Amino acid sequence: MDFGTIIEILDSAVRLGTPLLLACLAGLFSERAGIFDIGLEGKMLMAAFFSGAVAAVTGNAWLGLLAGVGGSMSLAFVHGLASITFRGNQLISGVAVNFLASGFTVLIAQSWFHQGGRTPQLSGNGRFDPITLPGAEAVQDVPFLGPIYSNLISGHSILVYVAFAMVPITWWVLFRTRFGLRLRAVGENPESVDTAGISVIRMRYTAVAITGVLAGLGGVYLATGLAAGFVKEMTAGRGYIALAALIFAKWRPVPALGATMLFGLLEAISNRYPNIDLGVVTLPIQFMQAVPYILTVIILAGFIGKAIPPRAGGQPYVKER
Amino acid sequence: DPAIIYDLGGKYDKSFNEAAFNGAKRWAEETGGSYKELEMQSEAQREQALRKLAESGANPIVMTGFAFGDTLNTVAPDYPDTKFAIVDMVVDQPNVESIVFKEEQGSYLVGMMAAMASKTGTVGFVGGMDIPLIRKFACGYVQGVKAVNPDAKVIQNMTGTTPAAWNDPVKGGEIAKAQISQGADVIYAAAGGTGIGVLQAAADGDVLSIGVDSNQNYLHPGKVLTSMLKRVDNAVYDAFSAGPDLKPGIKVMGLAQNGVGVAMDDNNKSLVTPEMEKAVEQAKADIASGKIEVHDYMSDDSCPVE
Amino acid sequence: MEKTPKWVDVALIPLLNLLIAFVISGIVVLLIGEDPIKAIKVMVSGALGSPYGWGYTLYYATNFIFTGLAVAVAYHASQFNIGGEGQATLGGLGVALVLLAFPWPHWTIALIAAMAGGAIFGAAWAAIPAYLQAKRGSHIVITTIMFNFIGAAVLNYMLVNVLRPRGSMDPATARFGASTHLPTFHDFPLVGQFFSKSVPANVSFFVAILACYLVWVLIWRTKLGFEIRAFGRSESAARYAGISPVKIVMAAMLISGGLAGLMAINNVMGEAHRLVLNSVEGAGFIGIAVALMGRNHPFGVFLAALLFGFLYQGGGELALETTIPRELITVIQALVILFTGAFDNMLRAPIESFFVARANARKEA
Amino acid sequence: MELKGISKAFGTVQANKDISIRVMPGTIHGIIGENGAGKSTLMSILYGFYKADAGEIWIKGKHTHIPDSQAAISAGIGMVFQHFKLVQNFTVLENIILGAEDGALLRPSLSKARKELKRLAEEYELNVDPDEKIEELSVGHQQRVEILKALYRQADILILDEPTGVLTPAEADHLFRILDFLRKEGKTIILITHKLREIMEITDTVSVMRRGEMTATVKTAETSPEQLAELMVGRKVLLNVDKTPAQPGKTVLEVENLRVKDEDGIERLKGINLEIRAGEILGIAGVAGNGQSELLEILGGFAKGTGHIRINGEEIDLTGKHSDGQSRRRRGISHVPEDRHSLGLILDFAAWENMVFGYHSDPAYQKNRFVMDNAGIVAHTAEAMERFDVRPPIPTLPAKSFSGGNQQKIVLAREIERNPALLLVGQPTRGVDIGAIEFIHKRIIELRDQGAAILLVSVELDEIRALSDRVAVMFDGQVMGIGPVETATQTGMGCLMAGMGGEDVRGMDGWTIAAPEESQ
Ligand SMILES: Nc1ncnc2c1ncn2[C@@H]1O[C@H](COP(=O)(O)OP(=O)(O)OP(=O)(O)O)[C@@H](O)[C@H]1O
Ligand SMILES: Nc1ncnc2c1ncn2[C@@H]1O[C@H](COP(=O)(O)OP(=O)(O)OP(=O)(O)O)[C@@H](O)[C@H]1O
Ligand SMILES: [Mg+2]
Ligand SMILES: [Mg+2]
Repeated sequence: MDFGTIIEILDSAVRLGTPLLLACLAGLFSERAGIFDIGLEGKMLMAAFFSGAVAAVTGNAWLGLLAGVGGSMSLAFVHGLASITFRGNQLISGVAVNFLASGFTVLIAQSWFHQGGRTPQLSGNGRFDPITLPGAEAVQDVPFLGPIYSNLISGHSILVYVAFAMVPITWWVLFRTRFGLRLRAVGENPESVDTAGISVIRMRYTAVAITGVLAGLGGVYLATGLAAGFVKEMTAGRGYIALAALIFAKWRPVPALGATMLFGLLEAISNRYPNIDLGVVTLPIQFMQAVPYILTVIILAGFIGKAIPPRAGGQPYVKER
Repeated sequence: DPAIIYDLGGKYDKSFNEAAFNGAKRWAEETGGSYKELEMQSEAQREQALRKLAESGANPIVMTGFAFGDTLNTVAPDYPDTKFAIVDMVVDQPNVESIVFKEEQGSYLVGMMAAMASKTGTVGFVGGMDIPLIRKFACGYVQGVKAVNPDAKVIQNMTGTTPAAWNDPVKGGEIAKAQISQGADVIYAAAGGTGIGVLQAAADGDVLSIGVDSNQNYLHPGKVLTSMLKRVDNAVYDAFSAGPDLKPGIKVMGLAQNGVGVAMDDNNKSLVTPEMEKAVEQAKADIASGKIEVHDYMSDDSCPVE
Repeated sequence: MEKTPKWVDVALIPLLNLLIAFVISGIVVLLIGEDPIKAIKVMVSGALGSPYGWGYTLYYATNFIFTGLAVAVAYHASQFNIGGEGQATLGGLGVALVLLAFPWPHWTIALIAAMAGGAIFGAAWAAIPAYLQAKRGSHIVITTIMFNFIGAAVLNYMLVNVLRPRGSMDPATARFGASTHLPTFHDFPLVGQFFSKSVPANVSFFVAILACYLVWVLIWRTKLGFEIRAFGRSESAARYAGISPVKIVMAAMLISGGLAGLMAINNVMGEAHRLVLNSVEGAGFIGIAVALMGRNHPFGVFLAALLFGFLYQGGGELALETTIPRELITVIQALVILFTGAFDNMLRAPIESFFVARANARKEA
Repeated sequence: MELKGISKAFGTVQANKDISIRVMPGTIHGIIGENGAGKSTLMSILYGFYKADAGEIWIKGKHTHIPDSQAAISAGIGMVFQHFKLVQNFTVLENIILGAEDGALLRPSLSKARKELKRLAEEYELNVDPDEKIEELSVGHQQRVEILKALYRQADILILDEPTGVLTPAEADHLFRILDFLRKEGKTIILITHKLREIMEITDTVSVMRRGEMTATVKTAETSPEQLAELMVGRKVLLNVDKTPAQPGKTVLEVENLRVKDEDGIERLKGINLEIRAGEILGIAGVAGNGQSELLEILGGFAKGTGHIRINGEEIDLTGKHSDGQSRRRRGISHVPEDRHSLGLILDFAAWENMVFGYHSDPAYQKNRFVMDNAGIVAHTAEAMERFDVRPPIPTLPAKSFSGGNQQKIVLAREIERNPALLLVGQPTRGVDIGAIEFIHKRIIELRDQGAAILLVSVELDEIRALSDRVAVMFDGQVMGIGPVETATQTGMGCLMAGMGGEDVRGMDGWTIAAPEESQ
């Protein structure tokens, strides 16, 4: 495997890992605030649809982005209503959100576009195209660092840079700001926040809204960055993988980057090497397709240890029984 | 009235269910007749749908997809006066017409074109899932490629093992990019909704792609080399036209019967060189005459080339 | 707080919630330009209006009972088993291998053997995540998600390369011998005449009901169930009482996986008579909704499974009979889950405070 | 500060009924009452945590509306809850500033708080390491953090809800010094406690609550513990335990060179040697966190370690397959754990389920090989609840619906009933009201008189003295000294608890004192 190949695989890993990263950070805000979210899949799907639809109609990816984030946030609001205001079961609500997105997207897509639950193909300004960072071409030929900069770092859609920027931003917000302190506190012990005179409900809704925005960006990237339009069920389980990555990362932003990029990398590797010939036997294609999941289990069992979720996670805040 | 049942992918799968739908629509438009249609929800509904239609008096009843074979085998004898037609599977019953396509022949042709269009000598294939039908496509394709350029390399990928494999354009695109970075400059996608991502990534990456089932050349004019046509629409149209007089037995839809083919239109005119056109015509004739025999994966569950 | 009458608690509120879900679904139907009244009629008559409809409704319900129970049992031990899909997939493999291995003389014997095969394979597929959770603390949610994907790959490989009859286009096993076919409702004495030949509901339904009963006994009547519940509520207290965490996590997850695997006697052995790709069709995930809505109680699971069976069959009829896209059913399911599950307190809180106020007023008087 | 006509109902439970109370500035006002009398509820209303159904709050002569804790804080009210409201994995500093940050960024708030904390620490002798995580602090220190939180917010009115329940006597004394100090500064303090001694010692006035109502408010100087107890419980209460001298029999428990390491590999028990004989109570005194919990855990079977434990001469498995709670119980060891909420009870379980918790494998509770005899257990529980005066005596009620004292009675009933050879008891009366304490103490003595060996761990020296026949003092995972209770002096025990030998100790007749150098 030469250097160029490694760069290409890493490049692919970045693309594949980005939607996971956005969804994972989305989940991080919600779960750090004590609201479990297995509805990331649905939020991404909803955002993918609305961004695809609006970008197709207007020809403007940015309007698509707004619509996508809006779609995702509306589901986030439903989840918030269920788990904060009505103190319902957060898992049930998450399951419902996934079902809702799965059915709703195709239903509206069909009724708007009559293309069997797809949106029209996007082209031109309807998509977030890769952007070339300054100097990328110039340094192309510099050994080692040149390809890294121009092939790996440059040449992604704006949303990739946003996603990567969100990692330090999330870290900073969480651990360096008043908002982050309160957010973490509300996920650990909402009573401490309440008795400190802060509204638990407002904190949690804010967190859930941020989740909506970030998961929305993940969906938008799928439909308008990586693909060129919406296809039914196009999230293909990425929301669940993002959830796995979140637990993997023990609800911390920098490890979340590592976990999601690891998933991206494993998938990129299995794409790149559909069969591996071991001389005696050729590993079947199904094995290579399962490799990312098998390795995840092995890494988890071997190195990660116990992940302790935020203490108040999953429980509605009830003062008076 | 005739009736059609689509497989689980649904009638707008941008693939062969959609082709079947187009055939039915064409029939209705041309004859002014009406037909019934059903979409599956689950495996258990196959029998339900078949019996429902049969009992409603529909005749003939066409179904798309090999997955109906088993059910049809048990249902058909109960309705001896109803004619059934099944696409992609042989069902040996006196009132069933089995329509099988020689996908390997069509794939062979697009394989030839791919090899001729390729400058790198490396071409790609993206299948939805590792199942016999897709292997059949792949095998024909590889044979076509090798017929033109025995040294050519064919990179083969499958998208997944869950139903999502057919609806994951993002993964399709990423696989296409991986193939491009390994030198592939023509990529053939037989992966349903996933294929849309493959075609897109190929267009973005400035390489050629090949569509499947219906004519997908229009998706990226000037970027899609051709599409391997599987004329399920014709099969459905024919069955509907035959009405209750549908002839039971096996109906092979190969090149000779115009059952498979390559799509040539304004969108890919600039891409298809006269030599390509000539070679394809020649191969068509040779296949029809039996001079070239394209190996069918299903005949022995194996492929002579890789 | 126990002042709300029981019937309000278990009947009135869920029904009102269901009503809201259906009203909103009706609005959705209206919005996409279809007739909601007709839609309801088709659904109800298609799923419940005839023995034929019931034959399908109960068939789907059977699947959901098994996967719902699987989720519920694990939940009592505070393990969130998202792996029902993979466990049921492997259960199908187990059932198929057992049925193909031997020319079974009679369905009763075949059923027992197939149950063993399905349960063992399902349990085996839960065993690794369970072991890793118990011994290494690897989060069960991640590992069971991963095992769903791995299970799909295993099945894909087995069907295409190992079990598929030579030359068959269909990635499926051969048909099981006729002697292994389970009697369907059509074959039953007395009532059989009402059910058409094609109804898939079969004796597995009664196995499922038995499973509900046995799970109830297990959870609320046995020592193991006591320990499972204790561990699920308080791990530290369970340790104080000498309950081994490893034992409980393993036991609960193996039972859970076994129940999910048992589903295969319905869809694989009872209906398809062979194993096809994706035979589970999402029933593992629906099991999560069923368990949560059924409050993890076997009787609740039974009712929720019936409701989902109804939605499935009614929705299927809707897709067959009208031009409404089949995805509407997914939306209706979502709304039902949302209102009867997550939004439960929306009505419950005001209704309960009404009854509390009444009780207080009485006390004053 | 004044409350007028406060009422509050939780569902059908009337927690507070038309309560009025007036507290003068610069005084300490005590509130006492049985478990569930509504003390915490009343204070939570004052702090804006709960909303009252009716009533008014007046602060400094002004009618003040307190809809939430923010309003309470602005009104100068600070509260230390019975169950601390701290974020376990935050540092002390982060907990202090939570909700009282200056500006959107943490850094300036943190450095300001650090300075302020230092000042407060000096001023009030409230030392805590600002960068320590809460979960690593002892409860005593956690409580200091809660007090600091209130002081940091410049509270003039400080409410403390059962602050001493979890403190050692030394810690409690320190706390009272601080409260005295605050009172002198003119702050108003409301102190909820079950301990009459504390009321008598420090308060200026005291109110008694009973079943949601305020039954009396009196000047402390004009009342007596006996009178308060009677006001509280509604009958005469025996404040001293009646106890006949022990008649020790044969040795039941022998512990030899017992060592336990915690998860981090730190040795928490460093070679314990003890024995207890039938019919005697050995009290283990010591500052919390010196290995008493670990001693109970390993004897109770849910910690692993090395050394020897023998019951009636038979060796007990310490590491293998049979080192769990159920095997211990089969060997006749019963265990009332220190923490009834997280160990002794499953709060969601019904009383009857808790009544057999840990003994659920006992053949007596099985109907046949497969199922448990639930009906039998319920009947048995109803009867046990009657005997142990658990109120209300409804076996199907979940444990969380019982008040603290009644929860403790359920645990005690379960463990005592079996006539164990050895009873392990940890903090049996923590957070429990006087009436219940009296009852629990009586039962423990009764069990002793029936010939059981009892190991009692308590941070309450009073309790140790009242119940024990012999006392062992633990410090840093070792037994510093062991001897008869009669000759134990307060100062001597204090020295041992601090890990010192010295003159004071030598005066204690019949005591075996560990060599001082071992204490390092
Ligand atoms: N959040 C709540 N929801 C419902 N009921 C409650 C709640 N908090 C307290 N109660 C009930 O209100 C009554 C008064 O409880 P409260 O905690 O005020 O008593 P307390 O005097 O502080 O008791 P303790 O001495 O045990 O602390 C009890 O019956 C209790 O069960
Ligand atoms: N709130 C309190 N209640 C009871 N005892 C206290 C309290 N605060 C301090 N003490 C006791 O007074 C002594 C000095 O306490 P201080 O916290 O100032 O010392 P330190 O060196 O910081 O030790 P530590 O951190 O262990 O308390 C300690 O032995 C401690 O046990
Ligand atoms: Mg209290
Ligand atoms: Mg200190």
